[in-house]
Amino acid sequence: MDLDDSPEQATYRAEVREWLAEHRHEAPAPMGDMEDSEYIEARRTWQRQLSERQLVGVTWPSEFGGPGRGPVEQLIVNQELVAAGVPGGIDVIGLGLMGPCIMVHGTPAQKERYLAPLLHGDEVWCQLFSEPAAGSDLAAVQCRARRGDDGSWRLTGQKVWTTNAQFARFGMCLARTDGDQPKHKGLTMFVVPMDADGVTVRGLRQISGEAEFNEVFLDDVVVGGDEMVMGEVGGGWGAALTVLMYERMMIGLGTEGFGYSPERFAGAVAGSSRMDRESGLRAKLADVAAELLAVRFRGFQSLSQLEDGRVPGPEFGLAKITTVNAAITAGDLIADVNGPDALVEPGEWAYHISFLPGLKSAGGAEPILRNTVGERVLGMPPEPRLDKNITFDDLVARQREGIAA
Amino acid sequence: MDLDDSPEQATYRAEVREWLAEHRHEAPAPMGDMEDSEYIEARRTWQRQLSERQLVGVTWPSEFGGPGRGPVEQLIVNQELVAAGVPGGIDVIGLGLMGPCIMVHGTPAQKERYLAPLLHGDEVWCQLFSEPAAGSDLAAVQCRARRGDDGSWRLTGQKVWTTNAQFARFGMCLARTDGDQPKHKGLTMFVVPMDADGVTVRGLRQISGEAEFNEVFLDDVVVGGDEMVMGEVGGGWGAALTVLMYERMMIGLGTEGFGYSPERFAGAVAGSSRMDRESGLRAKLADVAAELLAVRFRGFQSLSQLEDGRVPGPEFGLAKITTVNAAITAGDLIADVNGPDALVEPGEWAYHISFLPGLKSAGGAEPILRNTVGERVLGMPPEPRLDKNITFDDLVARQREGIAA
Amino acid sequence: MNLELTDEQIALRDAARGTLSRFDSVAAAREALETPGALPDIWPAAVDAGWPGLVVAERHGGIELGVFEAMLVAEELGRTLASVPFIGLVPAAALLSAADHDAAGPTAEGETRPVYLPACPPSPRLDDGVWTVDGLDGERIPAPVVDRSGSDVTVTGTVAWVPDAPGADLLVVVATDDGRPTALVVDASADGVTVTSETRYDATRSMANITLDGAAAVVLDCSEEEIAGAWHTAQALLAAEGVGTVDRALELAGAYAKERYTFGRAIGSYQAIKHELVEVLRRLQNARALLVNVGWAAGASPDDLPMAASAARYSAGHALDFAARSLINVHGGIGATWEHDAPLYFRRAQLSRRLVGGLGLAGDRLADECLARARRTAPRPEPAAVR
Amino acid sequence: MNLELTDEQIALRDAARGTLSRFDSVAAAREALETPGALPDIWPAAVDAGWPGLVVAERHGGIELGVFEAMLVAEELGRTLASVPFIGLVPAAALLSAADHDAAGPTAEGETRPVYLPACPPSPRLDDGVWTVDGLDGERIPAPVVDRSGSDVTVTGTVAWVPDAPGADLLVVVATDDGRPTALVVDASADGVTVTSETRYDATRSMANITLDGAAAVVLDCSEEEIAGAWHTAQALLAAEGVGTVDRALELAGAYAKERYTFGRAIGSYQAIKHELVEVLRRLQNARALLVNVGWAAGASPDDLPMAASAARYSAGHALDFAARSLINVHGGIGATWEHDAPLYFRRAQLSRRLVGGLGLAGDRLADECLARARRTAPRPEPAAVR
Repeated sequence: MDLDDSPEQATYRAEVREWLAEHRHEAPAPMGDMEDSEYIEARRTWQRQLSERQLVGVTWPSEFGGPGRGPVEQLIVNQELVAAGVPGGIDVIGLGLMGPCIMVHGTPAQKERYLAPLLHGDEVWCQLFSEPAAGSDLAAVQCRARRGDDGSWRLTGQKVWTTNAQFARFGMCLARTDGDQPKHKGLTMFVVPMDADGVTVRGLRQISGEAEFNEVFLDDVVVGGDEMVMGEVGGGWGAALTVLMYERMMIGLGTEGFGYSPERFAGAVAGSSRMDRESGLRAKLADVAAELLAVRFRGFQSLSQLEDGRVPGPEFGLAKITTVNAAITAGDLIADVNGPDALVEPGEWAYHISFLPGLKSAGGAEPILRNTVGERVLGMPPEPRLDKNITFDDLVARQREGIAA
Repeated sequence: MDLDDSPEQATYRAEVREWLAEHRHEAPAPMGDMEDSEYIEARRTWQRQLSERQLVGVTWPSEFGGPGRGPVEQLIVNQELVAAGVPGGIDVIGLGLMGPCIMVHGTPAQKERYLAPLLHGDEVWCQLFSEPAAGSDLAAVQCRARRGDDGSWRLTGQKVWTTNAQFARFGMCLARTDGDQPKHKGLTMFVVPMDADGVTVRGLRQISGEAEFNEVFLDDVVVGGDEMVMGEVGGGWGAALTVLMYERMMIGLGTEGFGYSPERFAGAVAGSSRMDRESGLRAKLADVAAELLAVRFRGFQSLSQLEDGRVPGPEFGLAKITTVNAAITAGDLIADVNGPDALVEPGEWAYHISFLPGLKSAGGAEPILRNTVGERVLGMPPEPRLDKNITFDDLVARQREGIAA
Repeated sequence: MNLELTDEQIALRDAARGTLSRFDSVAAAREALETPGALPDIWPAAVDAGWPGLVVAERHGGIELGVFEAMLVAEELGRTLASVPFIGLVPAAALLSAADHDAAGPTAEGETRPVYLPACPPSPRLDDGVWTVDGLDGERIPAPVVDRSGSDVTVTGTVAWVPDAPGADLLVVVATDDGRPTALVVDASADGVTVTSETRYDATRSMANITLDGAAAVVLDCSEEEIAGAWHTAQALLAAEGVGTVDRALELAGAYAKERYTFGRAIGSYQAIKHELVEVLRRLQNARALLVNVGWAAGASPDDLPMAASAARYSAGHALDFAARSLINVHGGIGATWEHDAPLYFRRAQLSRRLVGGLGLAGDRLADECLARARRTAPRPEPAAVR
Repeated sequence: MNLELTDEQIALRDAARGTLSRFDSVAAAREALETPGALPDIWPAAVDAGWPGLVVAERHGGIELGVFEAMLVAEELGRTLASVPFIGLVPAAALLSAADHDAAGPTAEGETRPVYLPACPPSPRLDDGVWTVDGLDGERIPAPVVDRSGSDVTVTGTVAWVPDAPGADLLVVVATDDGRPTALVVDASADGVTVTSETRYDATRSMANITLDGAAAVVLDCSEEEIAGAWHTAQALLAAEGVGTVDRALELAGAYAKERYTFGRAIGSYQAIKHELVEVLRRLQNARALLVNVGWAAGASPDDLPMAASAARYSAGHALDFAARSLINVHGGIGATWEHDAPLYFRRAQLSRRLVGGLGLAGDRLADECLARARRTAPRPEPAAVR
């Protein structure tokens, strides 16, 4: 029962802290306008500096340019970055998800070509997985890839929820190469140069009015030959699962990164006499505090597991559910206590309240997460599946009839 | 927008009240031990008195011995009975559900034989529908009826949740006469004399320790020939639906009959200083009060509809969900405020708290009610059904395999 | 017993729906987020429809209908997210009419537009006699105070987040006069009056923070019950407006749940979605039943009005919250973007629950009414159970 | 960082499970409802297992383990609904040991059994210095009071619903002495002591109402922090016990959901059932993480103990409530009858949530700790978001 750093970890933390103290004045602001090219450039430069000191990709093996450290060291770096008031690498998607995917599924040539520029912030990556009709049901992607006579692949389709697409150099794109197979088969993962002809990026405005995500339209985009395939042709679902596993690890460990702490929320209401007077407000604060303290210690527990070499299971989706719902309750409480002025825009709490509905469905809607945990952790039987033993093209046709009927 | 009695209704109410004022001293206590034969006898006698004054079966047509009045008059009688502190008829199941079923599905001979003794309390009825493996999924009843060579029917099976079985003269029993049909077909409704050989009644103790319900075991019970069939052979599901519709009406109108009123619950906590001090208690009282006031006015609305000749739709299941959950919250609140002594047994609130978990599943579990409302009121598509287009016997065999697997 | 709408009530509701159908308020609400003030001017149509005179006595040229009829109109406003001064207008018009003030006639005609500055009557549980209004920072602050020391009656105080105040001609202020509640009329353009227009999160909701600094006032001849009734009327109108919004949100969510497929099935066939929509329906039906309770109490049982209005506000406000989030959930990620109208309903829900005391105050009020009754009356005997 | 159980902790937990497996406590709990007092006597086995000395210092013959280890045992007690004096014993033993009282040794040996009379330290939000105990009628009442006016120190007051009090030899009382909290030992058989055994709803839970009327007392040499710690330890033990019960209830509900069919499918395949069970799991995992938080705070960060213990009690108590109702729901009507064990878990949940201050007090305490911290420290700057 020990939350303290080991002596080695304490030394590491001290080194990180010292370096950050010396260089924090060189860092851009931790938050900024992600549509402002000057700010983006500053963040890329900062990632390069961090990468030279091995403060991004902390768990990356040394053969790919990382220090090959453990998850606790990654957490130590994250904590020290927050404490120093500086941002981490700009390419969170590339560093946390796409890099590992390339390490697992890429050819030697692909690893050679892509990993170093990714780590250094020279080439930012984005994730072209979800589509308007394939969110929770990711294997239902309709984006089509066809091989031309010259062996090159041509992609057409529409992707959504793409973070960083507006300045990414490459996208990792899940596309359907064979519609005569059942839905999980016939998918292939491609590397798509985001500056290719036919790629259009359009910001998706959230409730707050900000474009946190993008839509990406692919209109007969030529991506090159098989050197642009990540893994096997027809093996796209396996590559996608690798990414989803790393995503789960990120979510399981990263919830405090959003700043969702009981201390912060209590601070926003502590000054009001309403807390002493109106029924239910303190009970709501207690709910929020208990849930977020639990998630904090669940995170510590999962780190202990990772240190033992065990990967967190699907039950870590529950930490995400807890976090999002507690943060929603906190937003309700804070605006209830502080009144309409808590909703002033731009403003900390209006942004908080606007951000959460989108976060709720990001990374899997709550019912889907609960299904997964129910089936894979509690061993509950699955629901009847109407999309099995049928080719993808037939499935789509049947759905069209269903809607028309 | 008028909650008052019409002049005719006011006159009726005055007559009822006057008669009750004169006779209330002849009535037994409103609640008593339903396993005590003396108390039961007193309740039957009281039902006979009420029936002579047409104060039970208020909506029964005159051809069956009732006054043929409307639902508002039924409510007036119920209100006046409560106000006078006297019970209604002992045979709530017979008067509200089995009598109407006989009126709709019975032969002239059956109506002649059964209705008058039912109305007068001479012969009490019980409902033999649910089984251990057929609750929400009522059409899954396994109780078998086979016709002997002499034309008589022989029934074998197990029924549960049978109110009043311990002193009933007849049971209305849903049984399977043909297992080679899909589940909703091949069911038949029977009149079962409860004193027949092979009928065993066993009390089912609830959380409170009381036997509110019974199990009824049927072991090769000979019920007689087709004169004991209610409706058609193979038409049992239609007769069951009639009963379920009347049950819904009873539930939609009767929630205040349990005494679940905001006034009563507020009274149980009003004396405590905890209500002024501890967070969330008044908010909980507000939740309970808003929900129960809403149900009260939903009940008035449904009465207005009934007066217009419109039968309440399946959305009245929602009133039951609201009532049960609000009463559970109220129980939590009352025991939280008054501490362990609120749980003393026997005692008003321990009984309340013990009674509700059973009530929650009675008349359809909450998920089933929500399914029904979602599909029939909001037009949502049904779930995939694995029990269609398959004979009942095959279905049962498949389930056995599922459990073994 | 009859709780069905009368033919006249149905006609009024249908007329309101017809009037509002001429404005595409939802599209306008989206535009207004980009271009503040881009909302259509529905006021002339509201005047044509007679809404300003809805609760004004016939002797002042009004239609002399009740609170329930005003709630039917508010429900239609909520359904369309229409921006028109109504919730601030109706309680003000009712007080002017009750006091036989000169402005009652021009108000009914739509020539003069008054606005009500909401003041909450003291809780019957605490029974401390303190009337409060919304403060800028979410605190409850004492209602403005009357000063009779000079030749004129003046009033001083602050009331924050007053719905429909921008552009109003007259302020109907509830203040305390030596501790007793008094309704007054103040000219919005008088010396000492500051009306600062504010927008928060929901561009369709016009609000102002109002400061009165020794402003000249005319005392209205209203009873304490009428003054308290104005607060409860405002609660009931917000409740009714919320019910209209919930109704529309459920329509939108239900339609999408039938046509959107995932894992080979329409999402409405999954219990998670189906039961969530049924929960919206359950809350909608309960809230609507509580509107009927208000209508009955306002007409036949004024003692029940505080409880009825508080219950309706509390229930409808939470239903709106739930429905707005549900509308987003059913649509998945896209529901949280401006590709869809769902954010408009969400923003409406977020601001509404914090206005005019907020849902917390309404809940506390409801509980306090229950407790005060229970403390006044002897405990009831255990009722006979249905067996 | 390492939050995994140590080998010693795993051995302790497994030994406790082994000890308890020799008693069919669940069957006994059913019997006890019919025949009060029919419960097996687990005490000798508890003494053999060393539980009375778990938190007693080695110098007094104890094992000198921490609160977290006691919580591991409590979790096993909760899993089996075992009736053995433990929750009332551990805080008492800890105070006797800390004060180096003569009874510490016999307590560790199981020869003397003390019981702790729970007293809640003042809220840091209100900061009024008032220590309270459970009153008979659910009210919080002031802790007993010390009288030093005579030759002996005596103590006077009432504490209701004290777990494990019947049959205890010594009472470890928290009283106020001229306003300051003081721990005292009172002989259970002394003059002026009345211990009235009571059963409420859960026959497995032994409790008593205790009246002290000028009872002779010996003052323990304990710090205010140790006295407050006893309260938080009792909260943590109730939390751990609840977690064990939830774990078992989830096992039972999950097994049934896989084998029971309706409409042609196992009921666990329906989202309504599946998601409800996942919600039990979510609450269970959260509550268990909060037990770890208590263990960490008790060992390494005593300032965090009040918040950690309150959070654990609050979370585990509500998890138990939810799980007990869920166990019934999954079983349908039969779960609400004595055909099934579910009513035993339900009765356990009902009484537990009202003991030792109840869940409401724990929630208020948690909120108060958060508010007090926030009011002490300057507001933190907005943290950097992960982007």
